[in-house]
Amino acid sequence: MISIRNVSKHYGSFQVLADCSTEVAKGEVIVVCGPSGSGKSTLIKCVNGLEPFQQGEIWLNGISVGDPKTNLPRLRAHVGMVFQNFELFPHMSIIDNLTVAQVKVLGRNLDESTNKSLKLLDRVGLKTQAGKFPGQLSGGQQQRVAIARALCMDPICMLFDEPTSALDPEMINEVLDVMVELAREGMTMMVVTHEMGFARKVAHRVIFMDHGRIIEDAGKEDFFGTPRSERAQVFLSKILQH
Amino acid sequence: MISIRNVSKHYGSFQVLADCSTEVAKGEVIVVCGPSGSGKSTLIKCVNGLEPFQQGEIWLNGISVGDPKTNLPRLRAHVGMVFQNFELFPHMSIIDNLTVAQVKVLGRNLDESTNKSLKLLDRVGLKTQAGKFPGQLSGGQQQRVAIARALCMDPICMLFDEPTSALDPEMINEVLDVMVELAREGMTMMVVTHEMGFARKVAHRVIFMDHGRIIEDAGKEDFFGTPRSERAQVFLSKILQH
Amino acid sequence: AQESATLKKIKDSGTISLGHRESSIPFSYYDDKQQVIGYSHELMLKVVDAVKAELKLAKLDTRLMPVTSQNRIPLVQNGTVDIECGSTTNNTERQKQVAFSNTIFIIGTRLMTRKDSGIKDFPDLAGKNVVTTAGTTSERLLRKLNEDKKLNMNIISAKDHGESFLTLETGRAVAFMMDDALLYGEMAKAKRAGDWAVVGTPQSREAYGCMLRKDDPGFKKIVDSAIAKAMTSGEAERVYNKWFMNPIPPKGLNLNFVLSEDMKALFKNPNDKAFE
Amino acid sequence: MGYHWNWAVLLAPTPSGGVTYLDWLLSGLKVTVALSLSSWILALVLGSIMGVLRTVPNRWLSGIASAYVEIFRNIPLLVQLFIWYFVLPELLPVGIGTAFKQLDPMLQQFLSAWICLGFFTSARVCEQVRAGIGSLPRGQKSAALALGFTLPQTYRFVLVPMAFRLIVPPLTSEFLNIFKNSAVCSTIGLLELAAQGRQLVDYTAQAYESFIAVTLLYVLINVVVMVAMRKVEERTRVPGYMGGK
Amino acid sequence: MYEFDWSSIPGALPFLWRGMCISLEITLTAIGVGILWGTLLALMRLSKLRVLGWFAAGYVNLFRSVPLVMVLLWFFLIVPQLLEKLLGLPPGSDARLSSAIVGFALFESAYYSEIIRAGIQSVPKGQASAAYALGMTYGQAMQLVILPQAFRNMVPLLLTQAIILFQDTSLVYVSALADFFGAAYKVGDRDGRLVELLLFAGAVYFVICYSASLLVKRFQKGTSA
Ligand SMILES: Nc1ncnc2c1ncn2[C@@H]1O[C@H](COP(=O)(O)OP(=O)(O)OP(=O)(O)O)[C@@H](O)[C@H]1O
Ligand SMILES: Nc1ncnc2c1ncn2[C@@H]1O[C@H](COP(=O)(O)OP(=O)(O)OP(=O)(O)O)[C@@H](O)[C@H]1O
Ligand SMILES: [Mg+2]
Ligand SMILES: [Mg+2]
Repeated sequence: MISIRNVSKHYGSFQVLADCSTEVAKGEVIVVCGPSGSGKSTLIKCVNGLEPFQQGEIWLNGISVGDPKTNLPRLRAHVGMVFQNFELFPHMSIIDNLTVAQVKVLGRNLDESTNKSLKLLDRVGLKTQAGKFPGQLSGGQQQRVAIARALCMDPICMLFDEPTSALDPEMINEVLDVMVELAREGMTMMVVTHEMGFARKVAHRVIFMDHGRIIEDAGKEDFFGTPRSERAQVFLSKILQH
Repeated sequence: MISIRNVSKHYGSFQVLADCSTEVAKGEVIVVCGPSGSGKSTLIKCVNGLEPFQQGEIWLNGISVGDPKTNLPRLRAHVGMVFQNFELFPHMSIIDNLTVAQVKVLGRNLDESTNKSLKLLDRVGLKTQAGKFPGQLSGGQQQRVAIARALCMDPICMLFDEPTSALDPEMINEVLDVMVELAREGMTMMVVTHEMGFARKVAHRVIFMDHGRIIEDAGKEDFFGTPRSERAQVFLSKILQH
Repeated sequence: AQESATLKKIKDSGTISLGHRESSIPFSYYDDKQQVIGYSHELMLKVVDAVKAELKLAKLDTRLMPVTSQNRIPLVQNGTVDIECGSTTNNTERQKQVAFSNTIFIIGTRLMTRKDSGIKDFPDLAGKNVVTTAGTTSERLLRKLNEDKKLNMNIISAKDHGESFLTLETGRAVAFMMDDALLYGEMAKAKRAGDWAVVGTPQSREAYGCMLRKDDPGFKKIVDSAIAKAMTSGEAERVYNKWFMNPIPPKGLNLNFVLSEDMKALFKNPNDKAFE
Repeated sequence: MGYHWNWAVLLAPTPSGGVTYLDWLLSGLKVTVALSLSSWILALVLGSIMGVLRTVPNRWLSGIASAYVEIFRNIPLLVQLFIWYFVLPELLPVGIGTAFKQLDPMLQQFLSAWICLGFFTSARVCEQVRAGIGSLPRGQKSAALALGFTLPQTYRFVLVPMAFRLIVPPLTSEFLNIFKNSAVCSTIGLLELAAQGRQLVDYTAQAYESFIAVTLLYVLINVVVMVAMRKVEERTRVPGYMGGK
Repeated sequence: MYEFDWSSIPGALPFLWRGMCISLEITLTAIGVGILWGTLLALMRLSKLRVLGWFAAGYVNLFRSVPLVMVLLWFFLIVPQLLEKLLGLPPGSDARLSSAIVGFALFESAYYSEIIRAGIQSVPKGQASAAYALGMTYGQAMQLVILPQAFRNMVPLLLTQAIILFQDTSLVYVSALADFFGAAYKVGDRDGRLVELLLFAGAVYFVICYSASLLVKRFQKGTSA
């Protein structure tokens, strides 16, 4: 489904990604972790072409992302993406946040879109909030709306960039629960997160990055059992200790 | 040392603190926890008069904080406070951050202040960073500087407001380590935090707040053993689960 | 002399403030060294001499203050300038605010146009764009003429004479109506003075005077007598010839503006009558 | 001070007959309002386009937009006005220049003032729009693109609407400025409020009455605009966002 | 097509230069006074004392609702006598310059105070808390912590306003003061070369203001790094 082949990227002389390669099969859930600034967000943004990269190739469902001829908007319409800071559109109500792209991008009619939106809002437990504005919801609720918004587009896979790191500890679980359910239903997912509980529960593989490189790319059991690199070990011990 | 008696506070008609009472003895370490918006920050800011309160009394080392005749600046000079977002002064170098209040508030001379500052920077492991600016340090380093800055004033007690919640997971421990050490040396501390590992390790008592009320105020063993209120149980289960 | 507030002020401070214009050629304007010169200005200096003599001062400082058509009256009233001699028409409305000295010049309002424009007199202006300077008597006359004779002109009111002339020069208007002496003055600074002509029968006569503060007859008397003396003694005519019959700065052009009958009569019999 | 107050002058008939001096001031007020409103529309349209262009990831477009801003921002309004009115018609091809100069003079002045104020203000609006777009979290653009919006759609549906809501307060002060700046247009002979005030002084020599009346009328405009813009602000306020509470 | 004739510019340069000096003098004084008085106004506006807040708000709103041209006219007609009476200035002093300077300074203070107020409010509230928590008084917290950061944040805006102010000095034409624009206009008017002189003035203003705004940009980069 997603195939990342020898991707490198730099800002000026600063190397953000160095020769990264990995594959995500259909229905697979991949967790990406690593210290701050290691390039996790950049990698995941490269997958749907939000960040350009200079070398290598990324294939998504048989389409090359880096190819200048690719219609990126159409491609992105079918890749769901959830951001650390939710990035709901603050000037639109919740329901408008969910319908606007369906109408303007997919060309669905308004009724159909509204129905779909309400169904997905219901699924994340927020049907009653449809008329409110993002600023009136808690962080956890906003992030669930963001997931619903992505799901409205019937994505073939979902990308998550630290979806819980801006949340109050109490709200983390309501978001993780939605994600766990999604994973169990067989959605293909790439998730940047430090929630190792989530990784243990549903990830198939864990990727560990440092300084723009993929240092570990292992099955969940291998990773938590005996991570091979010292850097990953240190990192894990730090975030699991407290 | 700190005595909070029936304190209430409201913004307009909104009640932020409702009839809160507790005592902190010399050398005691108290952890305050509770859901977002429950009034934890407000309570701790009331202790050194950063927030005014309408009813009740707070006594700090025999001085009434709410009394209009109290010289608040002098009182605050001897209470260390550490904030969620560090609040170092970004336009001053690290060493200036540490010395400015010693010189301008305590009236120490510059040499003496600088010596003291360097000693405390050394203690938090950052002596080499003295000449840098806050923006050039990582979050964990900044928070350790903030602790050192508070310690420079020879505080009789320390207040912490979620000192680790703005940090990357990797950096939390370097800050907690400093705090654990401080607690073990017998500093009187009031700490708002969700780090239950820290609470288990050094707290003498844990206070649980919700909707501006102190719902639990129990010894550490009691609190983690069998918290009496349902709300606290739910909260604990949520933040400990993942 | 009578008790005069202005004279007292001048005596106490040892200074007299003179209001002048910046580009009323040839009455009061700057030469290329930014010195104030002109016909009205010279007469004003004669007044200063008379004041100095009257007060028996060994030394009298002068302070020069440029004024605009908009602020000249307030500046006289509030004491910033003691006397203003430029190209200010003496009329009854203004007399309510300030006093006027003996008349220093009499003009007629006429037209300036391009020599080859075919415009000979006011009736030729029908249906054309005509420019005049805002706030002048010419503007009023022109509007009245337009209504009375149904000439259907488009009247442009420019901010000052320089802008009026620019409007004429760039072809926005076919003619520029203004006090004849000032029209000659504008011609004196044109790129090609020879292209322009002053035509038409004068539409009105107007008297220029120096402005003084009201209700100070003591001061007015000195000013009036100084002006009268210059006129009856032939001194004023000499000044006239210097500015109107000889080459003048900035371009060394000779206005060749012959002394009119009105002016001759004035020089014989100085007075402070307005023409309205 | 030897000043002769006479407020009745406002109601006295003017020499051209039929109307009072107050009518002059009111007709000046009308010109000021018409000029300011029409210039404001021009400024908003041009400013929004340029503001968006300044933020697009294309060197050429953003370069053009920034040159535009620099030119119109760095020359005093007064000078720009003279250039539009006196200089530009001379630089145009003779036919067009002459045609322009044969228009009704009032129209010429109004057009020049309109274009001048519109362009001058648009440079300022442009900077506000750019700042508004720039102050949105970077993630907003990413989020819109990630949903499959094209870049123009992203601007149209997400960035510009939100940016405008954020910049209502600074736009309000630009809007107020345009009324005040229009006073400068009297220098090319346009009979707007300040010019009518000056004309009143020329004709009646009652300077203080005129200045006071004109100043009060400007304050009045200001109050009306502020009240109106507060309404706009309330209307566009985003719940749960920036002071929306 | 118009025939250009630039010949009157070289001879007029000394006069134009004097005009430029007047423009700069007005600008610099108004900036200095504007920042000081503007800071005071901003502090009043933010103070808990209602009366001070009202005074500052009234002052700012009044000045911001009247066109600068009108303000200058007022100050030209009223301030000279006031100054001469109150300060006992010698009558020989040039009232045009002093009144223009006072008018600009008071007018710009209103604008500067709004910028500085925004600057103070842009400093995170936690910074004030942190300063108080270290035992600083209001004055110390303002002087050592809040104002330095506020000014740092506001430098670009303050400079931009200074550029606007410099351009606005052209409006002193109402008092016939020969600032740079006035000088150029007068020379152009006298020599019948208005178009050339205006274009020249425009070019000079552009060069100066554009250079200044480049400076602002460099400054912005410097501080944000
Ligand atoms: N536009 C940019 N220009 C220059 N450097 C950039 C830019 N965006 C990101 N970087 C740098 O690229 C590196 C990787 O950034 P990235 O956001 O991918 O890290 P990350 O692993 O997601 O970190 P975090 O856990 O903090 O989100 C960082 O060092 C960052 O400073
Ligand atoms: N200046 C203010 N005006 C009105 N309400 C306020 C103000 N400051 C705080 N509050 C409200 O007071 C309540 C308590 O705030 P406080 O910051 O003490 O909560 P907290 O327990 O520290 O939460 P968190 O975990 O999010 O920091 C919140 O509901 C907050 O919205
Ligand atoms: Mg990231
Ligand atoms: Mg808090």
